Amino acid sequence: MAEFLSLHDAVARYVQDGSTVAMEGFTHLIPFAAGHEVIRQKKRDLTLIRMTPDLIYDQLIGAGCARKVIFSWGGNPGVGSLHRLRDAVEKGWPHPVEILEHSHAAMACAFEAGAAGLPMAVLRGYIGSELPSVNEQIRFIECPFTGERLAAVPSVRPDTSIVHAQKADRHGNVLIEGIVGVQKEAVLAASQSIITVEEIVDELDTHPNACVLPSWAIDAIAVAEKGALPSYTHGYYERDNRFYKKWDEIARDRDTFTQWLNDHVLNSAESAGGQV
Amino acid sequence: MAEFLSLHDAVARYVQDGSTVAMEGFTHLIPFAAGHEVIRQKKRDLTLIRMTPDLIYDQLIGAGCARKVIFSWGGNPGVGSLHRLRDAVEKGWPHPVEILEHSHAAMACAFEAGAAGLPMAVLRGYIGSELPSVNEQIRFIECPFTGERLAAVPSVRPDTSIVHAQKADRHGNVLIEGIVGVQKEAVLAASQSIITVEEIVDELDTHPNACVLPSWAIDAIAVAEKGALPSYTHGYYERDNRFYKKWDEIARDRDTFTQWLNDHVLNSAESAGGQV
Amino acid sequence: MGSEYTNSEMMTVTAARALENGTTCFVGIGLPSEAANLARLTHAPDVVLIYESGTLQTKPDILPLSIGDGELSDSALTTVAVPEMFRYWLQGGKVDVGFLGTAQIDRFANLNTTLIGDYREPKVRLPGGGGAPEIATSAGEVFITLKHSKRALVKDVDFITTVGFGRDGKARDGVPNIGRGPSRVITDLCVMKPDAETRELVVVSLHPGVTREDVVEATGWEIRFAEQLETTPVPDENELSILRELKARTERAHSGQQE
Amino acid sequence: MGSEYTNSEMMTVTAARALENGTTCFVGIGLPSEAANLARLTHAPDVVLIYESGTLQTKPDILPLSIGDGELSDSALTTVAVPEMFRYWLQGGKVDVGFLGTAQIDRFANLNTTLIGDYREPKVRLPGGGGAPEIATSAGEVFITLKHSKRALVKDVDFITTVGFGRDGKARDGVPNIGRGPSRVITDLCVMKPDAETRELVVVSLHPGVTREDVVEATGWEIRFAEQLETTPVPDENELSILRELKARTERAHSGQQE
Repeated sequence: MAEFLSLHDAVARYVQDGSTVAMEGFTHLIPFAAGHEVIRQKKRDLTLIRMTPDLIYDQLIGAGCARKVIFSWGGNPGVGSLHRLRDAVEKGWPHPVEILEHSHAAMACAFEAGAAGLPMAVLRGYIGSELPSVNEQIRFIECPFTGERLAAVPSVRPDTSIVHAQKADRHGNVLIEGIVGVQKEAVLAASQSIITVEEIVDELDTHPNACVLPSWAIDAIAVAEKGALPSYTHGYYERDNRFYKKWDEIARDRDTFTQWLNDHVLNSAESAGGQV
Repeated sequence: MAEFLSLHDAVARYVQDGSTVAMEGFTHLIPFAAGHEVIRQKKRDLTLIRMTPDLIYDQLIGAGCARKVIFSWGGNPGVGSLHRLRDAVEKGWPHPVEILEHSHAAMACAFEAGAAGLPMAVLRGYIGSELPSVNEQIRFIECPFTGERLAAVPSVRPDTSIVHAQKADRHGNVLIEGIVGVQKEAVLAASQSIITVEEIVDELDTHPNACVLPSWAIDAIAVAEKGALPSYTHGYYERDNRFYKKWDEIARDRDTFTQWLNDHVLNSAESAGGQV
Repeated sequence: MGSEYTNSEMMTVTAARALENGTTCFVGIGLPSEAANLARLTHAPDVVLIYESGTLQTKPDILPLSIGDGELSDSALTTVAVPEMFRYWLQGGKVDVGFLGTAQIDRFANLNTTLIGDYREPKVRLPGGGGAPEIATSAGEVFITLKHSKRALVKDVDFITTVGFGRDGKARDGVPNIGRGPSRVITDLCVMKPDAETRELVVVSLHPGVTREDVVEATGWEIRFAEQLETTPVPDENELSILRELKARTERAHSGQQE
Repeated sequence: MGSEYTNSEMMTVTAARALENGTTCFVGIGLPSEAANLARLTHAPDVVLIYESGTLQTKPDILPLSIGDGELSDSALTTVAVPEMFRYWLQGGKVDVGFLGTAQIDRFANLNTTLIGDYREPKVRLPGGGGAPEIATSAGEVFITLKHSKRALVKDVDFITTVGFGRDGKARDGVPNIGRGPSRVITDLCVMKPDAETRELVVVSLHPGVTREDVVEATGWEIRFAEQLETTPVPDENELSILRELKARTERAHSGQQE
């Protein structure tokens, strides 16, 4: 049964040092407010899972929260590199970060398999790619019916998944709409989950096959208005593409980044909105 | 690209003697009108796949269209047996029918795997069940990461899938709503597909994550008003539970059944509605 | 005290009471569905009912005839595709209780819904497995409800469609990622639970007015009785009236002409 | 004749023209997205564009900055979950053409978007695979577009993120259920196609004003030219004006303050 908590309390309770955490949202609905709260609470040694690390993990990595990142595409979409990720991987700043990389197809299937309670995902993947030579978690099995060689990857089963959504009703049922990514899978695959929402409403008022996560499949719900900025929330506000471009400058330099982090996250009270 | 055809022409073109055909619809949206057209066209030696054979396959089997039935629950829901299925399996009338049976979980996963282009589905299934002793298509594989023993079944890849849906737009995009069952999977898993719809509209006028099958993933669309009766179409008409109960009497006896088939299917012109 | 009631009503009310408020229950059609909805309409308003047709957290006003009646979808929180239902919600470990009916059950709570007789030469062909084989292994625990008869409660089922504890009571031992299995069987005569050691079903409670002999007579193996044999509490007025209204509503709806 | 145009515009228009009307195209972000949308707005109104964010048959009015901009979902026929996108639509064989960009490509059309240098000691860390590794094998065929430079077109990529024809040109031979692979590479200088035998990329068409020497100079291996070397047709007025409007609309939208 979902409990309504403040974002502070939700993160304090469900994100521990050393945890494996997936903050998902495929470009859309990225839980920035929650990520910033994780930074403020100075969580350490996290294994961070996300298909597209995006700015949210760049910030967490730069802030020193991450020990390992599992991902499939680590860039600033349409802009360029994630400089904090690169600085950590290439130069070990603020400390070395281990990476484990997949393709999108494999990670999507691994989330699906995690939600499905399976230990592994099977896909027709990685044919001819050299990714299996640098990721020992990519293996191959043989189809017992056709003999075809298929890829297998371990399912994603985070300790905690954090996603952002449009709204929850008063019972704690949550609606996700638009680009739904792997958010449902992330929540169902995790041992614990936090969902931040734009608002709490009396009725979700939606259609028969909407992507609704029932209250009993969620641990905590926290209201975080504009909690996905600079990404966006379908039906609420648009993506701040300008900030994504601006991030390139901010993140390129350690000092500029540190200053930004101090000003906009660390010395900023928990805010309803994702501070950008 | 979907082509708009009459139901007669769609069945004539896409259902051949000896084909493997899946007519899906999980209680809801069962394509009875299409099934009756298959009977009228006297298709023979079909391998019929369906999770719940329901009355539609009872009728096809009784009419002599089937050579083999692959299913996971073969009853008249809430009423009792499928007498025509039993008569064929137990007494070989009108001719012997081979059966291959699964659990729902395995068949649902097999449809999913078929849609996903995979040769097999993997699930945590059949533990302790004796179904694997009578279905050699149920095998077991070992997870390369955990060593866990998991069930594997071949994916479902029908020659032709037939489903019923609420509506199509003029481009041939189709909306399915309510209990969506494995219809999307059935269509995507098949080499060819026919979708019958209640109506053709200018705009599907639906929500961002609706279950819409794009025109380019469908071969033929045929209008069949009330084409799911005696099952139902969410938003259009309800399930005729009385007919489901009445079917028990009709199907129990070969002569009564034959008479019904003559009156309501064989000697009935192709009709917009599913004749019941 | 207590009003008059039938054996069937006793069974349904007892089965309903087994379901705790807040439980997530994967519901089989027929008797389990009747009991689960009675629970929801009485002591367990927050019980979450899931049907294999994909309907999550449904609150039907009338009992569905089929597992996929429109009523289930109309009153559901949301409806998902059937593969998702079996993969994410059942296999994914979100179900506390699987509530099943059966044609045959044996002393180790194995269920047979496939056939009577030999597989290749069946005496009676039954509908088959449906959702049960994986409900029984993926749900946290399993409740079973059926009418008591020597034909239905047999020493060894003709075919294990759905495992209880296997032919020897040990089928779940050491198996990873498997639920506890059948934890109670509710019939119109009594309540049975598996013995903690042998997993053989033992009568733990007799319904009022039922004797040990009645149960022995209606059971296909030498049924044992718990040392602390209890008497099942009788249905109360409220339960009975709600159950009767539910069945009357259902009857009207299913026999009425559909528009 | 024809108006003035830049090398970039030549590349985009040529890439757009490669996409036939009615084709189902899985679109990579950046150059492929620009080309695919230009195709849709000119000769191929019924081209079906799919982005890995789950947006099926989308018709963005402005070019998305990210693979999951709201514009893509707002203008899509429907939006599905990302696992479904990769499983049903890509792996399920519904995609005719995968349209990819890349950081590095080699003579066998293998793509590297992982890193420059050694994997454990990268000189430059690139974003990684994303959707490309499986787009390249599950789509019917693959188009690639990138700017021509010696840094980008190398004899052997540092890392095969995404297979073209492998290190020896034979990676697809005898592999079941695999697409035809890269069938054309469009740069700002020329169009290349794999040799039917060796699978090595060969220049089949030079853009107007580009010489063989220009291409040799900008290519990291001894590039070969087809016997029947063609001159790429120039962009027409309509294509150029639509492309420029598209880019201007996009620029305004992306630099404008979001509400």
